Amino acid sequence: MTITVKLFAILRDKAGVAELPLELPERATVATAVETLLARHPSLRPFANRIACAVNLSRVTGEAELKDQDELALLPPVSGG
Amino acid sequence: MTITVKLFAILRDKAGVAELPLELPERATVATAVETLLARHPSLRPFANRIACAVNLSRVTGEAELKDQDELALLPPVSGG
Amino acid sequence: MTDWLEILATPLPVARAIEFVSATTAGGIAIFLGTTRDDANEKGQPLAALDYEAYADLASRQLTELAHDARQRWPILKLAVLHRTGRVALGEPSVLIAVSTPHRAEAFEACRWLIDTLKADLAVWKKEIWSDGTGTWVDPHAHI
Amino acid sequence: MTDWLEILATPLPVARAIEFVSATTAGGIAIFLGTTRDDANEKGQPLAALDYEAYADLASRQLTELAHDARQRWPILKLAVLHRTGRVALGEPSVLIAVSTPHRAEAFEACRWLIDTLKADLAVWKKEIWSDGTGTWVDPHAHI
Repeated sequence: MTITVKLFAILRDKAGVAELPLELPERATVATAVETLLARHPSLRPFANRIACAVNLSRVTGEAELKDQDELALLPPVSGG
Repeated sequence: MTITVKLFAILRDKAGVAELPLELPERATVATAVETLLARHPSLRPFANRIACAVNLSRVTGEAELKDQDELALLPPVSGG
Repeated sequence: MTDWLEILATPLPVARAIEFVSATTAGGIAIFLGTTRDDANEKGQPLAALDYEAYADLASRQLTELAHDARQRWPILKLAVLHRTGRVALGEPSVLIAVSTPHRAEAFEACRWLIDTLKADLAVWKKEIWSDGTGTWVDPHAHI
Repeated sequence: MTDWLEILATPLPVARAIEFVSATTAGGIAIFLGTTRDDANEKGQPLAALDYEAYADLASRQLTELAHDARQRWPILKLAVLHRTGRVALGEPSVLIAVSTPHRAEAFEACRWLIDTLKADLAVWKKEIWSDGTGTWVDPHAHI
């Protein structure tokens, strides 16, 4: 299956890309998706333990299962306001 | 000596006057001035125990002594804002 | 001038007050507007407006003391405290507090303290004007 | 519409937001503006501006939840929560909260809770732009 990964702020700058497709085995978890992404973009690894994830605009934990066409957003710690 | 008394809000409405001269014996206190005024304007008496006083723009208690030309303001409980 | 303190008889210049307290050293601006709330008297008559009267000389001196005391307690950058007199329509502001500080917690605390202290002390009186044109002076403590 | 919730790329319409939350049922309006505070980096370069980036779809949904939660806790009459994106000059507001309630304590509490919760949760990121044009993403917790 294929999901879309969105990267924001420092994660986008470090990876050099804002959005990319990611091929994953069926029923892969968010944790698997993140690990696959980190392997491809090692520059993101220093941030690994502080990245929050949202799938289709809902916050999820690493155990959440993904499905085809999902939008997975990787969010660094927020700093708005 | 003569002082000027200023009345505000409900006190002015009840007395029907905003400002009046008051003749007092030398070194009369604020309490004496207020009592003299209440005798002349009995409509103010129901408010007597809740009137605050200021002389020349400073809050004072009843024991404060007055001097000629002082401006004594009688203030009902404030309700601004 | 770092404080704008005024008793004024015209509609409160809200936008100008906010501009006044803005500063590049500020991280936050807290603003409070006290507005005239709709009401009805015991005869069921709706409130038409509020009339505010001030002992302007005393109130101006009190605002100066209030600003001084607030500056002793919080790192205030700029401050505006404005109170209106005369007739104020429903929903319109009669008092404005605007405070800028380096961090937001201080702005909230100072703003809250200023309006609470102002309401307890400032030589200003409010008369409720009902739809039939009669008026009632507001007694903050009890009914005489 | 009783809530005005928006992520927008233009200067915050402060006056319109205050007008929006005004109501004849309101006794008080509390407003908070988060502004860009002057700063310098470790090289001594002054801050030139802040760049704000939002995950707009998520942030919009979060603002809706935030407004809903605030309304569960306080008797809010009208509410505006606006966050700007893009470049914000020093001293200018990047976020605005405006809340009207029947009594002032509620307005202060709701306003404070809204900005605190927003700052902890909203999908918005801030980059400091220094005078030499370089930028640093703000890390709210630590330095990597």
